[in-house]
Amino acid sequence: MDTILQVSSALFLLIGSFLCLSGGVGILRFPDFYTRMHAVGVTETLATTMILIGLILHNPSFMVDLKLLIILLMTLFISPTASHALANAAIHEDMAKQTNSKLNSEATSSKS
Amino acid sequence: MLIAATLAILVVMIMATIRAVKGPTLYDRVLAVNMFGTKTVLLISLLGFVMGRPEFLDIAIVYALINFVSVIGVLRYSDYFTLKHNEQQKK
Amino acid sequence: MIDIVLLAFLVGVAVAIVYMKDLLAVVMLTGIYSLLSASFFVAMDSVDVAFTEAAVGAGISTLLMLVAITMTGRSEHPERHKPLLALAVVIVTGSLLIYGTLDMPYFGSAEAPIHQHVAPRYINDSMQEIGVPNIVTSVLASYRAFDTFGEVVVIFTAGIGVLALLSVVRRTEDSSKIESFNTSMHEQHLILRVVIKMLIPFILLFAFYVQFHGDFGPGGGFQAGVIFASAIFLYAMLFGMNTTRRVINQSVIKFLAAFGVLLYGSVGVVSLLNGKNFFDYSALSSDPVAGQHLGILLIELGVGLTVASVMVIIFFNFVGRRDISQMKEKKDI
Amino acid sequence: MLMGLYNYWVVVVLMMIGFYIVIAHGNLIKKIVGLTIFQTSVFIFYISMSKVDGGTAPILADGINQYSNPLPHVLILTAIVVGIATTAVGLALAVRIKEAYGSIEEDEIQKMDNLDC
Repeated sequence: MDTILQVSSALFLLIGSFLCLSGGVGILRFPDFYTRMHAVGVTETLATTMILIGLILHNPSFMVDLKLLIILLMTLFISPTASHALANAAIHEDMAKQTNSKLNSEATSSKS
Repeated sequence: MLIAATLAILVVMIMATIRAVKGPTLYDRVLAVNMFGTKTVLLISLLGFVMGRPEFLDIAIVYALINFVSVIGVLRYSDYFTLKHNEQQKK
Repeated sequence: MIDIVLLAFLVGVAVAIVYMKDLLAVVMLTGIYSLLSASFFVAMDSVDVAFTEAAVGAGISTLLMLVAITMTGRSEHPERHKPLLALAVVIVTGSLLIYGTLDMPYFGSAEAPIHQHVAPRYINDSMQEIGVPNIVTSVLASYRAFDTFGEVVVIFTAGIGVLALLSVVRRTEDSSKIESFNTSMHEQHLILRVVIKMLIPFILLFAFYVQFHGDFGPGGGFQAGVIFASAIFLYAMLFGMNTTRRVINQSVIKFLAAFGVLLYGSVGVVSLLNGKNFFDYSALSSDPVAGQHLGILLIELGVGLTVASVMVIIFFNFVGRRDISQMKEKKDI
Repeated sequence: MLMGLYNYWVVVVLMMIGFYIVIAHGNLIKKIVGLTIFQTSVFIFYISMSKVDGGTAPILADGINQYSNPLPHVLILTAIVVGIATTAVGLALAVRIKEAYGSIEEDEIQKMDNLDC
């Protein structure tokens, strides 16, 4: 039983680390903001969940497991909300820019 | 395995910092800082296990909460810049 | 091992801060810097310090700097003169300091003078004398209570300073305009509203947990006050200042800031009147250890009240100032 | 053993970076950021001194007999909160200077002062 727990914990940690690293490569290499946001989304929910589950399986004490569960719950609430707010703000700014450039080009074309 | 995961998270933190330094837009930076914050939560939980006293996970909970506060704050108060910027462009 | 990597990382971030011209990016990097230093504190076993840095550095200092930047302008002017003289001064001072470190005891050695004098007494005797497992709390609130009293007074004074510098006389027509501006800006964030409404009670509850669990784990009045204040900030950011002013009465907050300091000081005076030394809590009860417990509880409560209300005062004044200047600018345009 | 002093050297380097920002940059907000870096380097110095090899966090528990030194932790814990309060006063001053002079660049402020004389 103990060895099964240890092995599964190690497995979860491994998957989590791999996902983390892939997200890290994503945030560096992807070309624009929205694709980068996608990469970060993967690390923030799935990788965090995997690593925290790995830690929960690793530890026998009840209090520690409870706190880890709270952290897991908080992250699952918070990081999608933060990503949503961020994407919302970015899209608003992009749209404002686009309308502005349209207005500008119309203004210049009417002048000419 | 714990140490390997810690190292992986450190590497990801370095990557996020590079993105925060490079930018180019404000939102890229906020994204990088947000990612850095979640990775810090994981790093602190892992460090507790590596050092053998995992009772101190309260710090990680605080991080998860405070990180959210700062992201919302950046978005709330940077609205000002975008507003001003647009108005200047309209002029 | 991890601390070596973290320290090198810190230096890298600090160098990047020197070269950044965009102040908003500088603030973001300062946030990263403080997250990193908090991880370093965890690696150095100082969980209480990491807790404080987590609550203060990542949240409140970033927010305050952001609000300040929105009022003072975003970009830094390029330096016009060559900073060679500054560089020379810095290098000379730095090499002298490094020369000074050569005499220091090595990192982590148990024979260093710092571990020889009072520290063994705190570690060995605090359980019998104070009866609190967290040595940091017992040193903070009992052995060195006078010192902490000074720090709380400094925080209170800083709150008064910000109040004197930034407080504005508000007119009702102004505030109703700001109100309409704020609500129009944030009506669309439905998801944020729902999630934050769910989170705020949890944050407040967690602040109370930190306040009263400080005897057994990392935590205490300083950290709890800051966490409590950040819940209020979150509310203020989402629902606008006017709604928040209606929820949280300004004069009550000012009263609480003073009351916390007063509570702290009066515990010392009571022990003085009972014939013991200033802040010797064994005078508070017939059983010395029970007296210590009562004293620490009261003092942490005073600290928490003062810190939370001073942080709220600081934040409200900054944001209130910003809203007014923003309104003026809109009028000009 | 060279690595024994590594922490202190990093502290000195960080301190000097903060110092450099304070004396070489003209922008007041940047100066405050420099002061924050300087301050954090002092925190790191104290916390590095408190560490004992093989010790753990100074919260008493059964079966542990080596703790790190709690005294520097207490000093720094309060210093962090005091630090943010004083930083807030500094930022408030910067905001007032901006309102009075229209700029927070040191040389521009000095120019305006000279014009007044």
